[in-house]
Amino acid sequence: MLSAILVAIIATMSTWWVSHVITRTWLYPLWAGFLVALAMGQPVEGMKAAAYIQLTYLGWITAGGTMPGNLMVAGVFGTALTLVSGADPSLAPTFAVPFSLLGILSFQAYMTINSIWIHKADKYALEGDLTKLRFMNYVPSGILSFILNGIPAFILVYYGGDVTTRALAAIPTSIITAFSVVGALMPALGIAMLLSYLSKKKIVGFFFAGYFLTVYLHLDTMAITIFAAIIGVLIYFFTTDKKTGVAE
Amino acid sequence: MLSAILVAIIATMSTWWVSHVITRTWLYPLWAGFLVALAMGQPVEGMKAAAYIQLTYLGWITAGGTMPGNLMVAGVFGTALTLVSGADPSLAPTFAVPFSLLGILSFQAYMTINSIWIHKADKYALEGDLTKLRFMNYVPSGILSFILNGIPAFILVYYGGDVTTRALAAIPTSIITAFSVVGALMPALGIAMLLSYLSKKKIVGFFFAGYFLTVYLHLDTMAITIFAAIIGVLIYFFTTDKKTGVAE
Amino acid sequence: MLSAILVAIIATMSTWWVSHVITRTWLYPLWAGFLVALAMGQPVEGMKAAAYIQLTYLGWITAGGTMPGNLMVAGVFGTALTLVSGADPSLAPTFAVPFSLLGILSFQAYMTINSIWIHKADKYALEGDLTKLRFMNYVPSGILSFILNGIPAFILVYYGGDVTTRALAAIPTSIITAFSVVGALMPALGIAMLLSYLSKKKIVGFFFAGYFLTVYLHLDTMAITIFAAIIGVLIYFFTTDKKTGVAE
Amino acid sequence: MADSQIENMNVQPKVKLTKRDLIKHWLLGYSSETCYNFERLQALGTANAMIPIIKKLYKTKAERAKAIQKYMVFFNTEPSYIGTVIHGIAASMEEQAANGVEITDEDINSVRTGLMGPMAGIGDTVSQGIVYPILAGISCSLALAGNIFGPIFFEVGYKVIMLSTGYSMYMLGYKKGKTAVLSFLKAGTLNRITEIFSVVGLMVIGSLAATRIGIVTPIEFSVGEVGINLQKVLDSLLPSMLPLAATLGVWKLISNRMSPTAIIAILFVVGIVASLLGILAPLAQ
Amino acid sequence: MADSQIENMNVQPKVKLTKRDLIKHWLLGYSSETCYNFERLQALGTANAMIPIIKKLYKTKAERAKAIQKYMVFFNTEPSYIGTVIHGIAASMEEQAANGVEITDEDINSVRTGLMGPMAGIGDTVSQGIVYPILAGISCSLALAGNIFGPIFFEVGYKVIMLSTGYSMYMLGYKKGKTAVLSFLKAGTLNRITEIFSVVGLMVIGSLAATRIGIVTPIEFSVGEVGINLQKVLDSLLPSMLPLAATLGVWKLISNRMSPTAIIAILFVVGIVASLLGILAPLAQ
Amino acid sequence: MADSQIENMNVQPKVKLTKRDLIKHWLLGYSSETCYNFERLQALGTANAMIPIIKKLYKTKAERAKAIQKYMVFFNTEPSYIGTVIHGIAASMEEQAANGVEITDEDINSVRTGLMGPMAGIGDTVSQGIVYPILAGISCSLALAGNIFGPIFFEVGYKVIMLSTGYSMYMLGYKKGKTAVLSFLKAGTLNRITEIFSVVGLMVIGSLAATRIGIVTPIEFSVGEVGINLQKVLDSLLPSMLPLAATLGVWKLISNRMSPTAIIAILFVVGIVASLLGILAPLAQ
Ligand SMILES: OC[C@H]1O[C@H](O)[C@@H](O)[C@@H](O)[C@@H]1O
Ligand SMILES: OC[C@H]1O[C@H](O)[C@@H](O)[C@@H](O)[C@@H]1O
Ligand SMILES: OC[C@H]1O[C@H](O)[C@@H](O)[C@@H](O)[C@@H]1O
Repeated sequence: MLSAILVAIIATMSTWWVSHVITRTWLYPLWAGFLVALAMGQPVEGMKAAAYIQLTYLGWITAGGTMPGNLMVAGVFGTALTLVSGADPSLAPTFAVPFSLLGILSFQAYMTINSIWIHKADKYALEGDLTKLRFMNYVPSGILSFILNGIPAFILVYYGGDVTTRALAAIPTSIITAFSVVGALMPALGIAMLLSYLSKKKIVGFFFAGYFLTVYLHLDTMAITIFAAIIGVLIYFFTTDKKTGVAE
Repeated sequence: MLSAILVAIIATMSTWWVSHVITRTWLYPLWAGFLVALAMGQPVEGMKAAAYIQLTYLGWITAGGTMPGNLMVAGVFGTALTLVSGADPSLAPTFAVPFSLLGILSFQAYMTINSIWIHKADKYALEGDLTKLRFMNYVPSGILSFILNGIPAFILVYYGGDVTTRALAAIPTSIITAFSVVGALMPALGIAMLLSYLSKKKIVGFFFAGYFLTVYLHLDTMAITIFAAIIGVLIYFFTTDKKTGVAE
Repeated sequence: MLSAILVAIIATMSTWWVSHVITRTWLYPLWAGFLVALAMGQPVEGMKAAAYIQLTYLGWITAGGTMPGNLMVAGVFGTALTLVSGADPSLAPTFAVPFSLLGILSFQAYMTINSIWIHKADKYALEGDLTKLRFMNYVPSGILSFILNGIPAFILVYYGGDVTTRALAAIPTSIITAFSVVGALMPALGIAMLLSYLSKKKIVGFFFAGYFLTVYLHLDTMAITIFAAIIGVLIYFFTTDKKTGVAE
Repeated sequence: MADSQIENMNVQPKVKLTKRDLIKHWLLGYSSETCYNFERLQALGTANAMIPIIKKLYKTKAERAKAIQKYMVFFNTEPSYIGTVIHGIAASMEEQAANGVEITDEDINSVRTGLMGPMAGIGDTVSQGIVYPILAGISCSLALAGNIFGPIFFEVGYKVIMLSTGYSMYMLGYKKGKTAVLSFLKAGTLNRITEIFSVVGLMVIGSLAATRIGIVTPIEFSVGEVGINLQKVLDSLLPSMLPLAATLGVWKLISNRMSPTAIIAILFVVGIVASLLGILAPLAQ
Repeated sequence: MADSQIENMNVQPKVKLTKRDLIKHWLLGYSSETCYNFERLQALGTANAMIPIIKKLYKTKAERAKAIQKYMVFFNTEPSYIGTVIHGIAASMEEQAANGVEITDEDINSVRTGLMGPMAGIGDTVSQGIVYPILAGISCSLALAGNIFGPIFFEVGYKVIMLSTGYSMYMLGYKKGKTAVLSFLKAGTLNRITEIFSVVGLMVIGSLAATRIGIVTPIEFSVGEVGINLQKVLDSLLPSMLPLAATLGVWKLISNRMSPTAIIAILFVVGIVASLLGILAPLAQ
Repeated sequence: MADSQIENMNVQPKVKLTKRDLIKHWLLGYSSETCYNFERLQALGTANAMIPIIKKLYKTKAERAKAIQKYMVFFNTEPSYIGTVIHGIAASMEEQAANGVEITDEDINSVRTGLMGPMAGIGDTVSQGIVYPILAGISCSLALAGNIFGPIFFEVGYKVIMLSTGYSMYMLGYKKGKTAVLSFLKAGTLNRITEIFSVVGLMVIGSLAATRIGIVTPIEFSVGEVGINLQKVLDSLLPSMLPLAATLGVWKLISNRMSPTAIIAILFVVGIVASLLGILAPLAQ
């Protein structure tokens, strides 16, 4: 019972980012799953399950509010189900992946419903009522996350994983694969949103430069970041120049 | 007889590019050889011979009117001789290569003699006689190609390949190799001609950039084309700027 | 005796660069060691020893007057000791490396003491006495090099290598390794000195460009030199432009 | 903006933000994504974080209402590592505006909107493309060996880097904003800075696009007895063509002002249908 | 060129080219290389293609003679994919000239000559460096498996790409020429455009040079008992040095106004002699 | 500098340097490092090389004293291959100054100091990063096979390249100095040229830094039973981080005007201590 409540809280907070000072790492299975492991009193087994899940998501990214799978749900639910069902930690990803994909839907719901509170907040802003505005930022979204994530987590842990395991097993592989494709496509949205903030005709070529340098030269992200920074600095100095002559 | 005539026509047209809407692909053994194969009634065997020849020339290029081997002659004559002599299609390149090299000479003759017609055409241009000018463009070069390519092809097919095979076999390997070197050098002319159209001191560095990016980073032509396009676009926008200030 | 004197001279000149027309190659074990081999009458054995030493220093560089090991001492003393001790040439590097590292100290002394003569030369310059100035350039440094390098070399060859071999063997490996780390760090000084001549804020990004292109794309020095030259030329022409408009 | 005004600001600040105010603002910024939503993303969270600043600088309800409202517009950036620089700048601009320097609401929001894109691109790349996989990779190998320091190292390492980076960037923004805000508003300067950061941002998200969109086509067909693997053909033509096509396609939809929710719906339909029809598959890692 | 003239052009076109004229011109451009020769390459073919345009725009023999003559000068570009853009521009410039806009023959030919180089470089690379090897590679594997679709796929694929690209580029040229021709002639603008395309052209032919000139030296000698492979030595110094040397050497000859025929003769002599002496060999593929 | 002066120089040279003078100067330049020292490096050697030039151009002791003194200041460049260009320029500037063109001592030394850095970077890279390892590599394989041509090939090859490059660069410098010195002194032009060469110099020494500073950390530790190799962790973060850190660290010290001797002492202490503590190790080749 206690552990079910604790897991429900973890599940709630891992999506309701009350403050990234605390919750930023709760996005990642390694930490959120470890917390679940502690809550369920099986730290080592749970940690390993969490690590197995984590490893399959090292390339995961969220940009522009979108994500290629709900990593928070994957970490928390995947670890919990592994422990509840007593399965070997190395099987954790098998449990986690369907959650991650279904979780896209719940995240979608969360992101859509939250728009309601912001309209309320608009009203308080107009009135200059800062306290109520603050309330709008924190409370309704928390309750929403509890409903969407906390309650299911409670049920999963409290009523045992049998049903869930069977339910998951019932999902045909073709659906899992289909959701994986959706997940694989999802970063395109986040990246395209950043693109649409950034791209002016003049410089959009750099997007393609980054893309094809990565594709053809197999450079990793760090390398591209370094070269991008060098190029940025050089452009800065070489175009400043225009007004002041060539020499510094 | 009929097939000999058809092959003679194919040979004529593959060099006399009456309209690239038709003849552009007749440069390439895969298609020209296939036409020969059809004309000689052995579509599958001939097609395979043509494909074997084609494969040895995937890097072939014609630029500035020069070529590293007469691919048209290689494809048509090589396929025809393979079929006539009844050899295995996989031997087709052995037949085709000497033709390709000797064909440099006949192409050379064609390109030189054609200069005569253009002087005639000058006269008609002066007179504003557009019909005769058009005649000059099409007819004499066709006849010339027929003499240089069509008649030999006819002979090859009609009188059998025995003599030819023996003649080819009589060419010493050292000569074949020597002609291959000539062929390997030939693109230098085409490329240098393009260079001489393009190179202003200011930008000739990009030629070397393309060269050494290919050499050192083993990028293929597509990759270089993409990077070149990106660089071109960036230069366009970053140098426009000069007059209008930094921001778009 | 004669060979000891000759080796002493070689040792002296390999650091006292009387004229690079002669001495530039005396920096390198292959040549300086070969001279030692000749002086000691064992050209082939000595040459092989010299070559083995040379091979371990193909990446050696001196910049800004600093070096990652005293290659001159390594080549001369290492070859001499190999011959004197009758060891197999392939063992030459084992002898040479400690000399190279200890030699950093003697080079350091040489570079520091030489500062004295330049102050004397200042005086002669003030008086316009060009002959004495010339004397200051050549003579005192030669004597100094003789003391620092020539005499030890004489002793090594004349009194036999036994003591030396034992002395070298007595140096603990940990010290050798420690000196190797010093040697490995040393080029940082020379390179940083060049950096401090060259770096203006505007262009220092190119240092990092060279660094990371080498690191990430594994380009060799020649490749970087070529690309640097291309970039230099392009910048030259594209920034000239500013005053004169776009076209040449 | 006359010189007298500049002096004004330098000589006689009426209200000054304290270090405490700034730290509060910075920390509250970590709640930018609490009421996270597709309509305006971090708008409400960012407004919430401004509360201490606004309370300090403005005393009447009306002033406060006016001040807070400008933060209720669409805003989104990487909020934890790099994007904090924008909040720092905003704080300093508010401070100066409250002290009589002629800075309009539009000025403030154009700085914020100009920088949110580049900082998102760079911040996402640094935090999620570099720091996260390296730390998580190391930590997982510890964890799998049964070592409890695995997750702890991850938690501590990640937070230390995040908070020290986030703090430095916030303070950098505040300082630069304070000294440079006038030149910042000079025609062109802001654009110029935004542009440089955008160049960096674009290159790095280009790299992200190439590595993080994992779709391939599993189509294989045979013509006669020759099997053709379409993905190989595409790769021989232009490697990683599909992720690029997906990105450009979605970008097009965004440019046509389609909402994220609608696009997500499309991605769902396209992804599921294409997968079931055997046209797309996830890239095996 | 006064503003009145521009209005002139916009308000009162005397003769207008129809779509039909343009398509004729575009298609006839595919005969640019029919009477192919080293003296002026595609001059006659290009002139021939202009016939429908000239007939439409000019009615007297004298006018026609004057118009056609300017196309009889040296001209060479990639004629099937990309170079068609130049013909499109020429058509639109002729049309405007015929309608009274002050465009001289020199104007037209400087546009044509300026663009023929970059379009050759880019066009050859696209058509022969990319499209051809990919299509031919796929088709050959079909053909070798006995599948008759091999050559057919090649024929159809190649032509579809060629004609659609060629058509789009022609029409692009015509449209841009129509709207932009005035700014085109403005000092600098044409040079600028040519320059950018030349940059692209130069890079891609640099790549072609590196991959398509297949010579190496087979020289091996031994000093004492050590065998030295000269090509390896050269490669350790500067990889692919010989193709570059050949290109630069020939370029030098061209710059000295040597004729292609003479250069070909030289290449023959050099190639044969160097091969027989064992100095050069073809690169094994 | 009035036009009359330029004519002056062109019309009526009082003293002219002969080829012999130039060759002497060039050759003596190879003794730039004879009295090599950390205080002013090649100052004395460079001054010594100027003697024939100065004797020819100036006749009184006072003039000579004045002329030679300006070469006694800190000077350092790559002296054998590329740096000779600076001496060539100096000779031509001296010649013109002696003939009445208004060139000050400061002009001459600012050219010399501006170019010494780039020429050092480029020269070191060419001579020691390219020519030396290639020649030595080939020669060693000969030598190890017992072939006496090994060292001879090295000696002759190296000197031929060195002298021909050094000579050409010297004469290039003299010629360009003669014709271009006026424009050289024009505001900006020298800076511009220096800048371009500095760009090249910086890139190549960047490459040298990456390949020639061979330190790694041998630290390995285990957390629980998992062994962690610190160098691998660093490489996964940023490859070759330590050589870069060392370079930037030393650069910082130099910027703080610490003397080379002191820095060498520090490198000794750091290197030895770090090695004994097991923090740093030499990179295995
Ligand atoms: O190089 C441009 C052009 O030159 C000649 O006209 C031919 O070789 C063409 O195939 C080529 O496209
Ligand atoms: O892309 C910028 C930003 O967008 C959203 O706010 C989230 O996905 C963040 O994680 C991300 O940093
Ligand atoms: O770095 C420039 C220059 O510095 C010193 O003079 C020596 O180390 C030379 O070998 C080097 O070329």
